[in-house]
Amino acid sequence: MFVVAPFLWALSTSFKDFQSVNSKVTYIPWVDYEPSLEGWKVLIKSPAKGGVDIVEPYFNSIFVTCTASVISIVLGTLAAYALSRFTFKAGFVRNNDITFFFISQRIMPPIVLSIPFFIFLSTIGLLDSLIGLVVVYIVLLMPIAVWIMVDFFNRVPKELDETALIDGCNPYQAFYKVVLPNSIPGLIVAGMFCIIFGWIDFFFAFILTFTEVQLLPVKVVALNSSVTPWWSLSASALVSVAPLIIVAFIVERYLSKGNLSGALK
Amino acid sequence: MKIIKTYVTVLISTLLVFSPVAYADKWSDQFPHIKATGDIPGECSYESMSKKDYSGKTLKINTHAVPVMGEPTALHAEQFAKLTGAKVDVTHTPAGDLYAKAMVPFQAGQAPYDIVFGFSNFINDWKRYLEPVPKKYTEMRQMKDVTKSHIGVASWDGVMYQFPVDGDRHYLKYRKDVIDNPKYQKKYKADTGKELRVPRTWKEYGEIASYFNGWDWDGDGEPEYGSAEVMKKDDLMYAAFFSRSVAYSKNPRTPGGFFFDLDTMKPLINNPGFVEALTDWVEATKYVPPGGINFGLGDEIGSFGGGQTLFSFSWDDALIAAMQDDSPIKNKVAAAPLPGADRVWNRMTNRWENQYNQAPYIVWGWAVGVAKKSKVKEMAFDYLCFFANDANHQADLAIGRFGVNPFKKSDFDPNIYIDTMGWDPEIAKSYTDTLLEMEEKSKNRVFPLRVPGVFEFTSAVATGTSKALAGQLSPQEALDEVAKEWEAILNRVGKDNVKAAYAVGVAMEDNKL
Amino acid sequence: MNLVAKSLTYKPDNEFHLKDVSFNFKKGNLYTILGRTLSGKTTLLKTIAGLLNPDSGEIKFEDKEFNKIPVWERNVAMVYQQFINYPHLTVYENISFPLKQRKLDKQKIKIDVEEALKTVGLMGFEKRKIQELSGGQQQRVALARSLAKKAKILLLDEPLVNLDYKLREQLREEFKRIFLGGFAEDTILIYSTTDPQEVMELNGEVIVLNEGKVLQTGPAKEIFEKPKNLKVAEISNDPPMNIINGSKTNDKVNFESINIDLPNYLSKLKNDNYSFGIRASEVKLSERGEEFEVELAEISGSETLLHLKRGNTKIISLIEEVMNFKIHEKVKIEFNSNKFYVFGDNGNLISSPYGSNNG
Amino acid sequence: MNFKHKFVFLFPGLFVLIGILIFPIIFTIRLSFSGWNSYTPEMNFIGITNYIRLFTDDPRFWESFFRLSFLSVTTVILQYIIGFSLALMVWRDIKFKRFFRVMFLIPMMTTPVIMTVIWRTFFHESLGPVNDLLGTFGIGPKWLSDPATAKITVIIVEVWQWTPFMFLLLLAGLLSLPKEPFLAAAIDGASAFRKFVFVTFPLMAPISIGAIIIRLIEASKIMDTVFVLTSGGPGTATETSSFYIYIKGLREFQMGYAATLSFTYLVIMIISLTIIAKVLTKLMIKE
Repeated sequence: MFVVAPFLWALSTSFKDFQSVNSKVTYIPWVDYEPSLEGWKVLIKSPAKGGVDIVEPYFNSIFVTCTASVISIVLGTLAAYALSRFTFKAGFVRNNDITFFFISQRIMPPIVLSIPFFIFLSTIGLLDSLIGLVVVYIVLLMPIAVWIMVDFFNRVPKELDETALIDGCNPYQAFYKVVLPNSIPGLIVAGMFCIIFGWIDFFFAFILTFTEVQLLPVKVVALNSSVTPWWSLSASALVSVAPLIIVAFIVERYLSKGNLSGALK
Repeated sequence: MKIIKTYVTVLISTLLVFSPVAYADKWSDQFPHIKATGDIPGECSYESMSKKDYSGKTLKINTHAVPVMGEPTALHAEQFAKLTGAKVDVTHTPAGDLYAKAMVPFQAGQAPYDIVFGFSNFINDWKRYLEPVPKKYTEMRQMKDVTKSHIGVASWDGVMYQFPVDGDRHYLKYRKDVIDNPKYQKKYKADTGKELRVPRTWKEYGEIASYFNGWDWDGDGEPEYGSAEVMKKDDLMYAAFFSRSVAYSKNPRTPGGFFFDLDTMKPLINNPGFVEALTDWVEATKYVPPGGINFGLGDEIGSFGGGQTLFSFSWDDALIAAMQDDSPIKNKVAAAPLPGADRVWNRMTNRWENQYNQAPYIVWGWAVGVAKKSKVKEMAFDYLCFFANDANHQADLAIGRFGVNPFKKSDFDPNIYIDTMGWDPEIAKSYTDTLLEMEEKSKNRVFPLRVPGVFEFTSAVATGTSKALAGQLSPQEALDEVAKEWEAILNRVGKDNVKAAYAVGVAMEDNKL
Repeated sequence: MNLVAKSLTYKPDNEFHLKDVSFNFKKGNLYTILGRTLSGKTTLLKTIAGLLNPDSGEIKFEDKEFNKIPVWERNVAMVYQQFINYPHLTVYENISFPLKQRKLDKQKIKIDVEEALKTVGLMGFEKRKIQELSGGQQQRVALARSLAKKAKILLLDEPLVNLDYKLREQLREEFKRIFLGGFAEDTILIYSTTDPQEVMELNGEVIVLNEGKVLQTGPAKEIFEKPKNLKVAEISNDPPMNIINGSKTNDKVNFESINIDLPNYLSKLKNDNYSFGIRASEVKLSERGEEFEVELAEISGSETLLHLKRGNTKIISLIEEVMNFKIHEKVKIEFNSNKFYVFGDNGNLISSPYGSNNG
Repeated sequence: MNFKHKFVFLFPGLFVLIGILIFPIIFTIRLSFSGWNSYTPEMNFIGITNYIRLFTDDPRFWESFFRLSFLSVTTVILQYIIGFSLALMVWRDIKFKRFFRVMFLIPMMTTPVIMTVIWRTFFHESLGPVNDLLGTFGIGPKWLSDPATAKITVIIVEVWQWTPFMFLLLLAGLLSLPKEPFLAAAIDGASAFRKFVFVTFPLMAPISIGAIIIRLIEASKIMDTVFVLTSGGPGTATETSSFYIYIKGLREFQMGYAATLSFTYLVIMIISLTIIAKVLTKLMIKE
């Protein structure tokens, strides 16, 4: 109940109007209040008619999230593989320190990175562009990918890669012919985390875009004006979570198969 | 000669607006938004704009979220694009982020937006990045109609940086069906020995609100409460506090500063006048709805507009919300000036003066400017001018959710609200009278603080008062802390910087500008 | 055509995993590496495979510097104690993987895979996924993969240790059949194990490894009959050889107030204190024997391992039937005095039932 | 294994990350020595003035830091406990297992800012359903307007939002556990409780530590929740470091000082997380 209660509330609210929200507490449409579709209609109307038009931002969000996730996963997986399998030494720096360096990128409060990122992106001319956001999101997402994949690779016996090497694969072949196919569950979990964290980011999307590119959360949050239209806000919250529920089902499928990380041994 | 001409045009246009016969012309056919009035001739009318050709050019605008300001911005952008061939991109941003959204690129030397919406108290921080409104616009007829207060709010030391498109002020809103109800008047008299009337002082406000707190006085089966106020610790909270403070601290006999003593730049925020106001406010936590101490502006509007409280005071929105067509309390609410006080602090003599005092707080509101680095300044100003042209403005006024409120002298005509919005004449008159009184007549006005580092000052106020409301500190302690923080900010920012800027505001308050 | 190592040393983090290991392996032979867990067996095999680079020393194969050739070009094969296969591939794909890697032609691959499958007895399992197989079958697949490859060096790292007893027996028989049946004329077969019995049965050249050092090399028989020192004696017997601290007096071996008649072959031994070694199987229950106290009795398969104690001396006796004992029960045992090994103070073998070490 | 190829694996990711971040980080450090603010937006050098201010004259930051520590540790512990219980629950074969698994994941997928707006209406003390329903029992907690309960509300929302993260990691961990120890325990006739304490929990320790650390990092950035629910109020009852930095940075535009705060915060966090990781490892892995 605790999990779904807010969603039910949001669903109910999305069919309300000003009076149904503000005069007293109401729950069930028709019984407690007259349902209105206004909240949902707003989502596809143009702003000039009082709508928010989330269609384009929706696709922008999908593009940015997926691109950044894919790049982060590719780079992060490679790095994680290296950190899991090989020994690095440079001065006092060891594998764990490098791993921590990756993860520590998430410690920095985003607020303060906003101005530097802004200047950085404007210098390279990527402000207010999808590519610019992808670049920034890579920083947000790669640490997650590295962290999950290091953990995952640590649980894949290294004898597996060794066998591949002995069987005549060079390290790259061993990686993509043997290690990768056996890491799909890990990749899926890492991918899901990347997608989620990319999808729900508000702050960077907010600071680094202007007119050309708008992402979904920014667009939805922009609904939260002084007179908040709770109904459309609720509707958009529901709409924005929808694609991720599909992701959740994919992940669950892999979980159910039970081969998430126990693929080996 | 010019004045007469202006007057005549205003008169004619006013007549045209309110003539019962719907005025149809080619523009209102094309743009149903203005079907009530049709195009009204002027410098930036539909007709004039249609003669401009901005095709191939792009105008980028950052505005507030839909619908408040955001929707009219987008609507007029669409119209403007149609008329001039320009491409107009509009971005919507929540109120709390408007400042940062423009300020980050400004400080990085960029101007991603040609037009930025914000609040009038951003002016000091923004003005160096904004293009002053060219003479051509400041001297046009449309501008002459703007009230003195709003010209003042949009300008800095006589130079206009923000194009007036909206008017804002704090005033009192009350439930007319209760205050004017003879049954309640009798009951109140019997219970308290006092008259039930529109409160003239904050003490009276508190007494009445407490009396009507926590029981069902409108018969809807739900309890109602005394007052809805912005008490949530965010950027708007301090404005509510200042609205409550002006009565005790803005003494017309002590010119030279309300927030600071302009001569010494000593913060006045912890003088007995402010402390008295904060004491009242802490008392107010007892007659707000449950959770009222965490109400933001949206909650306040929802609460009063939804019929949950007897009183409210802040911007127009709550009243407009209550007067919407689908509102059950339409025509049951009315407006009045902010309450005053029976005594006022004199900071020169360090004494209370036992004399009735009332002061309007011309609180900041929506403001909009054109970026200095914009490459399409002329188009930008034309757009703003078009936004606020008579036809658009009057149509906008009638749509509550737009959040466009009166700021032109011609707006203070009760008939606008009676005819186009179906208000009860008495209520419409209370509304326009209240506004007119504040905007044009009062000589004891307080203007928002507009000095460098204004957000640090107001944020300190919010933090301090919020601690008092939460009971963490006593009002005196809280304000002493704020005063101390203000001193620290003054030192960081530089007393002289602040003083120079504050002098501009003080000059307006002292009716010198 | 030899695999020659000189002074291989591997010491990550300054901890010796291999210390000064040298050998000379000839093709067509079977070498077993005997050592306890963590004695460096796996490290040695991985060094040969090229998975580890020795810190010093060199290793040559067919007169080529093996050190400089990366793993994937060395043409070795390895079977791990864990059943390492490619879980995402079928049995057939697994076995053909190294062959495809070598870009052999399809027909040839098919023949080789089938041959290997036949050798390990997994015909008909081609399409199965690895997870669907039992542990023993998985290890057969791994073995088949190494065989099919026809590598010049085949490394088997305790291939049977993770199987249960019965399967181990069964697979060991098959190994013997495969390896000793003239399979590998061109191959150097290196087999590591902790199990002395396996060493015996495979009957190859043995290298006894302890803490990264080679203790003894030689044919299996020699290791058992003449263990160079106490450590080898311990490692090369399961259960480990009983070591008794005692003394030799004129015609007796004395310990714990027990006196046993001196066997003939020890007659030349000086009177002194020695460590006497005797295999658990040479300690028998006997009414005529000496009294010991039972500390623990383990039943393993059809045998009983009896842990006994008398004074400071602990003895393990291997009884070839299942018997029940109570703890602290007194039993009588007899030592087969003709099977005493004698070790000196320094732990080196002085005399064995199969002839003395120095003569 | 050690090949020169290892760099080919590591470097693309490492260099991309460093490449993107090097400028912002250096810029931030430099900024922390400047007086960049709304009226002097320039990179002047004012030495360690900002640091002096932080360490001698800013109790609010330190208060917010301790408040943050309290909030993040509490929420993470709760998330861990709840996440673990839920994971255990759907680890076994129960009805609608798959449905529950997906459902428990959903909260994480909502944008915190948006969801918190909805939570705010949810906890609205006169117009929200919570107090309306609780009202039937005659209670009406001051969810957002009392310093103590406001903290609880923030914790509730944070727990709701992020427990799925723990849940997923722990469930994935559980599903990958080897079966043998459980069989052994079953043969020994261990009770469910003993099985958990002596088998499940120790096996899950490494993944638990990872999950807790990463959640602590994320929880420390707790901001949207506070921002929307209470704006740090009532008073400063729910003001956390990152929200305070946000106020100083993007509200008051004291960018120089905000950079000082962030940099200090970063250093403190790195040190304390390292210590926490060490302590947790000691506590949970006894080998």
